Amino acid sequence: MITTYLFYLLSFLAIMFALMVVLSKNPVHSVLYLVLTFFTIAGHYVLLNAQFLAAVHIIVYAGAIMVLFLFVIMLLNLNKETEPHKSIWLKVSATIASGLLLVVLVGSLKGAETIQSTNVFDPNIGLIQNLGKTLFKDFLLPFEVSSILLLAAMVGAVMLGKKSIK
Amino acid sequence: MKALILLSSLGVIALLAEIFSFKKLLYPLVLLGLIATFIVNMFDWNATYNVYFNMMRYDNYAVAFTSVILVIAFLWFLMSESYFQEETSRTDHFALILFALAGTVIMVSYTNMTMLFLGIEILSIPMYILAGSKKDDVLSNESAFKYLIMGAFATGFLLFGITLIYGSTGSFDLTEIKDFVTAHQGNIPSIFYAGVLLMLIGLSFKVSAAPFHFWAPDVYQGAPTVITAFMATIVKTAAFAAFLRLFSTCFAEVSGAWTHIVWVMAAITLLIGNITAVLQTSTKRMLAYSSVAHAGYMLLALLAGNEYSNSAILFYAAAYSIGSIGTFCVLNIVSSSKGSDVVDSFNGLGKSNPLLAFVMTVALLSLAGIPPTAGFFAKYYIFTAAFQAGYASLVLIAILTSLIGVYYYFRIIIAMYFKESVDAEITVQANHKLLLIVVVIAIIALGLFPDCLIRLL
Amino acid sequence: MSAIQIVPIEWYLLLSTVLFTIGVLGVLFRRNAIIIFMSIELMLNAVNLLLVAFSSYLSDSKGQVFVFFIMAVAAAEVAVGLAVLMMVYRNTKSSDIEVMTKLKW
Amino acid sequence: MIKLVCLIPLFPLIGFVIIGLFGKNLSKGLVSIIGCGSVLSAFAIALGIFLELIGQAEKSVTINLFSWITAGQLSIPFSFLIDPLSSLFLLIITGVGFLIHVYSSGYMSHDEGFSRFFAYLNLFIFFMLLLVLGSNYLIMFVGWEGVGLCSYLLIGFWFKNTAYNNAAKKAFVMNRIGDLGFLLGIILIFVTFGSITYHDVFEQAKNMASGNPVLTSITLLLFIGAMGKSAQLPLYTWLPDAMAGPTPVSALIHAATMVTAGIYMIARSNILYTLSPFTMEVVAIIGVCTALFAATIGLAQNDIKKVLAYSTVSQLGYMFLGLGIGAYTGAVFHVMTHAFFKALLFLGAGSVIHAMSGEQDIRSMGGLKKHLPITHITFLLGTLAIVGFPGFSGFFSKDEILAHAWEHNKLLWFLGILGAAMTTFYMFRLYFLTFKGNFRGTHDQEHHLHESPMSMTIPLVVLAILSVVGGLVGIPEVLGGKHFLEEFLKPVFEDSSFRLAHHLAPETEYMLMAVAITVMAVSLYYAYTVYVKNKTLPAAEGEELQPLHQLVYKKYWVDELYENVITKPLNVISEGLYKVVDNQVDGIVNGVGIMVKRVSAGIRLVQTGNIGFYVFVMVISIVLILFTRLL
Amino acid sequence: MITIALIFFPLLAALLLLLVKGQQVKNIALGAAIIEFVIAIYALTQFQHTANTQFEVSYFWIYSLGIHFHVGMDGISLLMVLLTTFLVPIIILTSSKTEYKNPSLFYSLILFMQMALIGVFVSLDGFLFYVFWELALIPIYFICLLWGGENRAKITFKFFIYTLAGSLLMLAGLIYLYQHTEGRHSFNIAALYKAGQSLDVIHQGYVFWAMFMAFAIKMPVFPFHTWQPDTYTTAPTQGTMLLSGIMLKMGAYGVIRWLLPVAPLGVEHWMNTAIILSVIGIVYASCIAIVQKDFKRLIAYSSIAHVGLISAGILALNVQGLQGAMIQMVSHGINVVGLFFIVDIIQKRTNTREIASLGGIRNVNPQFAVLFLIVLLGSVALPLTNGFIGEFLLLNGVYQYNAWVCAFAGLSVILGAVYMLRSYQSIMLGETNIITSSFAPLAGSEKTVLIILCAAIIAFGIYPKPLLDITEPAVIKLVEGIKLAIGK
Repeated sequence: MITTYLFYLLSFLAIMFALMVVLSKNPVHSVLYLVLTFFTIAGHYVLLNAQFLAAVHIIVYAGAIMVLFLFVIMLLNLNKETEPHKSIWLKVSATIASGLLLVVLVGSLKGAETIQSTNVFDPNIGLIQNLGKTLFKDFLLPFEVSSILLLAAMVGAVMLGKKSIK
Repeated sequence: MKALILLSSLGVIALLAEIFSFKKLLYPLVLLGLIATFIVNMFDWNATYNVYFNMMRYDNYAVAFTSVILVIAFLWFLMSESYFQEETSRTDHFALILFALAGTVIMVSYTNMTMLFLGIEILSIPMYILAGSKKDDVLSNESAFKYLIMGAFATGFLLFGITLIYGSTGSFDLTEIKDFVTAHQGNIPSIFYAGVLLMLIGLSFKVSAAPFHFWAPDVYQGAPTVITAFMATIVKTAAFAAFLRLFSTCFAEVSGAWTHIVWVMAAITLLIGNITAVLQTSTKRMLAYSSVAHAGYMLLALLAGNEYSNSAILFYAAAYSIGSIGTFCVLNIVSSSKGSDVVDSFNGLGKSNPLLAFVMTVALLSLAGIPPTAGFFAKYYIFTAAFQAGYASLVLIAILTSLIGVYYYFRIIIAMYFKESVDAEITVQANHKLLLIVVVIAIIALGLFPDCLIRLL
Repeated sequence: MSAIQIVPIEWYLLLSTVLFTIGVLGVLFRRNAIIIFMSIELMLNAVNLLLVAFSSYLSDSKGQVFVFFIMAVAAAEVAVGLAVLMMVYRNTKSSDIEVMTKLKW
Repeated sequence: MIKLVCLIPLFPLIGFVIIGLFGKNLSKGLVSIIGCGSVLSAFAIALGIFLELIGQAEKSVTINLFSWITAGQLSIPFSFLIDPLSSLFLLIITGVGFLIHVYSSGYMSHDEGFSRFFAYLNLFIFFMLLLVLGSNYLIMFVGWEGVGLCSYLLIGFWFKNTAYNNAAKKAFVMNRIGDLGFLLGIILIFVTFGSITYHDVFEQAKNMASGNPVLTSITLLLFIGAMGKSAQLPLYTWLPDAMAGPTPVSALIHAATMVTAGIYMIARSNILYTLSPFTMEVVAIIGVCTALFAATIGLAQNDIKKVLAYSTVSQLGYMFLGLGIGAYTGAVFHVMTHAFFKALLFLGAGSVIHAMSGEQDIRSMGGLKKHLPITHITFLLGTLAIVGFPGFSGFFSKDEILAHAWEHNKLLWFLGILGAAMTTFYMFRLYFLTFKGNFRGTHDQEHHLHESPMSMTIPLVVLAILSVVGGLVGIPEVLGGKHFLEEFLKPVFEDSSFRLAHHLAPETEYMLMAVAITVMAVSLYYAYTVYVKNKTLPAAEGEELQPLHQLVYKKYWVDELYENVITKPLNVISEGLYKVVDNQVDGIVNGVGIMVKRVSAGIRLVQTGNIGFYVFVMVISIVLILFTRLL
Repeated sequence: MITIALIFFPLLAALLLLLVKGQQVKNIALGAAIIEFVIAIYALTQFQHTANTQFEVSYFWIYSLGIHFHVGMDGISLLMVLLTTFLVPIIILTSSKTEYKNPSLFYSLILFMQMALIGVFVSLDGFLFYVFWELALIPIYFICLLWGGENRAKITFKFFIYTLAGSLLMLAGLIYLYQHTEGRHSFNIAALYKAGQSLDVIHQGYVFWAMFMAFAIKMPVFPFHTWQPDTYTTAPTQGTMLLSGIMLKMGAYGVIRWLLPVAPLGVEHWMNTAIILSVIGIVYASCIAIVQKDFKRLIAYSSIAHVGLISAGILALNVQGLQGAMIQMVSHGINVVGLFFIVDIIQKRTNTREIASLGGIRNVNPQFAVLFLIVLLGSVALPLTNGFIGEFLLLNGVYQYNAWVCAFAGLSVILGAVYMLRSYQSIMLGETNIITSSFAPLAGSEKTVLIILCAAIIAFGIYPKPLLDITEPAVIKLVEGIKLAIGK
């Protein structure tokens, strides 16, 4: 029972914060709202027995990525005043567009109940042990490959970041 | 697999070169590495095997596409030596390109959504960076930026699609998904279809099919010419290989859900790509639009979904890429010597440098699809495939639009041979000469003996 | 005791769809590149959430593993993205996407 | 002898080739020897063949040279046909042709184009012989167009003069109009009979019902050809203009031979015509109309050659009248006599012009009789012959035609007589004004007057004799003669003749002759009173004429009519097609290109460069794509 | 084997020519062309006068698509090959007095073109045919673009696009047929015939139009002719000769070989439209020719008129018409080359093609006048010239289709005389003027060319049988085949 209410609460908060991310005038606020959104999502993870993932989520997103964002915003010294805004018409049309998107997505997603899970429910799949097994057995290759990805990203970020000598 | 390992280690070596300072050797080293990779890759021919729990399958499809990509990459390196001269970050450039190549290898051989996703990203992220590698050039920045934002945005949809498919089938593995589809014919959950469509959207962004092509012209124009060439040839080839691999294997049986959409997309792509290219003044941008158009032709093969499709895409990609490499090489030489890439900068090239003009002509004829060039047979083959599958009307559109294509390609030819210009000779380096001659020979040879390529698949 | 046993999967679908759409809205709505990035992150997280939901609904850990990769990619993209953004800012002194319209037609 | 027939056209051809290639280097004497010699030798052979033909029973011999055109069942041999008709024409052509060659060697002696002239003449003879010798319609057509070419070349002989060139062009084009009809006729013949060889065609035609529409259309088409070539209404206007050529040409081509090709053709295909009465009527009516029409014009002309030209047209009209009423022999007979006296008249005129150093207007002549005695005598004889003075050749031939006309239709006969009266008038008008009275030309012209050289007078004499005695070959039975010509030509016309038998009571014939003679005498006397007694002169240029006279003098403004009804509109239409239609058609083509550019100019604006917009469009299209799932 | 030689010898020569520099180029090119002609003559001597395809060679080319390198010659092909090989040396010879910049390229393009043309005429595989068909377009395009007159870029490009559009339609048609070949798909001509004839009227109609458009544009038939006058006018003389003398025949040949047997029902169903168009074209073009001021342009239009008659004769579907078309293609090739050469001669000496501004040339150069006259007579189809044979047979053929159409078409006989004589008169006759008074005599090579052409004109006019015999069996077989397919 509790979980249901928690679900509703978290969902509500998640949507609220997410909207605030989009709507708040001040970039810094947006970042903070995004962090909050992530926390709510982490909460969902916990509800779904994905505790490890929740932890990682907090660490990676709230811990690393968001800090990075915040850092950049500070660096560029963005704030309410410098924040550019679209004309009202564009905003309206944007809202309508995404509204339509929502409608069609929801419309085309109905009927998920037809999915039948084959294997019996196992509460432990979210545990680090299972994940580890899957990750380092079935998904070893992606795991390795993603190292290339990160390496590339790192090299690239550095390359772009450093001032070019003239 | 071997190719993947070799390429990524080559990338790492490139990075080490910075530390152990054998930068000078790097360029030849990479060329040799590519050749080695090519040879090694050839050992996998007909030796179909799966790696790491069906993450990738090295079937002939993978090998063929890998080889094509490697060849093009080799040519590309020949063309863009100067790009790697810049002191500060040449090794980074090498590394990024090589990683990107590794990504393409994954994209042509994946059998798991995870690999597809990673492959796309491994290919894209270096591209985002390289597009902006002219750091002080605002246009270069802009192109990188546009590419990045829109790429990430599209990735979102791709992932959403993957998720939905996972949700409905409980697997990321193509074969399992395929089995699921065959098993549940009739009562496939609707979210599966939604997933298919979302993946379609994500991938058609990558292959720059209208209406998800908007990034292409801007990015192509802004990026350094060599990178544009890379995107236009290798990236496109890989993207199409991935696209086809996915849709011809596990989504073939639900083709009812997506063919009509691809039909429309192909038509729009053909029309927009070709028509918009007509009035472009910047050659680079014109070629960008033309590459959009070519995506349209390849979509035809994808749509056909018959025994021709694989070889059609393979051949078309090869023909188109070789042609583009030639074109971009000449464009690069000309624009760097004239300091502008507008069509008029080709004026009088026929006199001032017959070789360049000749190669350009052949390459353009190939892109325009005039016999006996490779481009002609590629188009012809695609048309046959589509016709076979009963898309006659689409073929008709394709034919008419290719006529428009002729129009804008010939603007350059006319400029080269008809218009007069006063400026002096253009000198061409040896490796460029080599490249150009190879390109011409390849175009003609493929045009005259296409069988050698299409019989692979 | 997992929420998935009580809460039907549709709700999760709906929730993540809404979040995803909000992300899209953000991309459409704002001009500040950074906010746009964040909106994209939001989209990715919506996907993550859905993945996790599915994975525990199907009692299959692959879904959660996939989330790792998404995170990795997201991190990489953000890193690169912000680097690009810095570079752009260096040249244009702005993070407004509408100043970047030199390439057109 | 008959075996040698292919030599007949060969000689002139050789002559043409030699003169044409080396004429520049040869002396005039040699040229004229080759020119005349080739024709003479042709004449010799023709004569031989003629006599042989009279001798032998086999009246029609075909000589095959080689197979010319073959396509499917169509196979056209290049072969010659010798029969009375062709051999007769051979004689006329080579004979008269030879005389005119001789004449020309004198007449043209001062012209720098001497050798060219002879080359053309020989070429003409060649084609003319081909025309009559051919054993099928296509060979005839070859000669037909060939002579057309030669007449083109010879009319425009003095090619520096634009008026002459125009006349030449006019002649060629008008002939072409006829030729098209002829060609279509030939094709129709092939389509109908599966062959175009005379023999096969006639054999099959014999067994066809009279008035068969196919035959009618064939004959009509052929007749169109004849109209063009033989200058019948409405295609006659080229002939008077053709007088632009040197006088011998007018004599040979535009009087004696070429213009009679039409008659030859119809006589040749007589059986076809006999079987299509309708066409016969048409031919007869056209013929008589032409005869009258041309005669009226002739009444008022002042150019000596023009008068003769119109008289030629009207005489040709008589011949067609003859054909139209089935008097094939008569027509051919008249062709022959006409060849003699008309050639004579033209050559005489030529001699006059020669003497008058180029002057052709009879108003500035007169009293030439004492200066040019031979010319005068011969010309007089010619005139008598043409007006049908009893005993002269013209009398018999014309009489025969008129007799048939009477039998066929009284009106036709009356019109014929009327024409004859006019002929008499204008011919004597011409004669009186030229030779009688006293000289009206300038002084130095008078000083320069002289009789022509032997080379010119001898042909005159010969022709004069012929035109006097030429009629003797066809004296009708009623005058106690036996119609040699009819006998001779019987085999050619027998299939027709039993269909239109010709029986006229002797007394009617006498009556007709009497009428003809009286009419002739009356109008002769009238002409005499007008031009000799009262010494009236034709009005000078620009002088006011009474309307009728003016109408005739201006040749009924037919040329102007054609100019305004055909030539100008054609040019206007063509101009329109070129300037308007062609541009429109091209405009459509270019329009496509322009349209593409327009569209391109529009579409490229969609690429605004604004990420926001791009993403927006992408989202919208995603919405649309997903929407298809909801359908 | 000999067919292979015919195709690849010019290519070889063309490539070699690219290496040569300087004065020798012309002579080498000429030599090569003459050798080619000799080969063709040799082929003629080896040729048996039957309907069979001879000198046949067939290799797999693109195995996986059933495309063969399949070439061979029956009478029809052989005649076209003879025409090509006869004209090309002459065309090269005509240029001997003209100095083109970069001659080696110029002549190698001509020879390259010859290769493509011969390929078109001998190929017995649909795909191969198409490839050669397009291949022929490239050299001529560059010849016109590089050495053409004013405003060439626009005009030649229009020509290129226009003809390409047609060809692409043909390609669609070919693919369509290919899809209907039974068993393992193949482009073999026999298979395509079979496939085409298996279709019903409607679909054969589609095929007909897809193919006919290509040929109609190439010939060109009204109203697809608008590229032609400009292109002919602006192209360099040799280019114009190639276009009008040979390339135009590709269209007619295409109709005979690739249209009639492929879609007999379609042809029968649409022949009225097509023939009417052709015939309209005849009169239309003739009328326009009358009012032309530029002599070259006038000839261009006259060429449209002639080709209109040819296509009408072909579509009339009877032996006479087809034979006429064959012979007329040869004669037209000879005559039109002669005429364009005459234009060239005049233009070189007077720097104008304006009919009105010329005149009296005959006074200065009678020899030229005579030769000109003969060529002219050939083109107005005077008997005993080659033009007449063709025109007679063609009219004959059209007449069997419909008398009135034939009569209408026959107007060209009159109009032709009108415009030709008109221009001859005002160019050659009359008094000389400043431009023409110093009209230089003919050079040796010019004389040679004109004399050869005139000889041909008269020879074939007097004795066309050899030519007719070459094609007759094949034509008869073709016609019977079609009649059979139509079911008459």
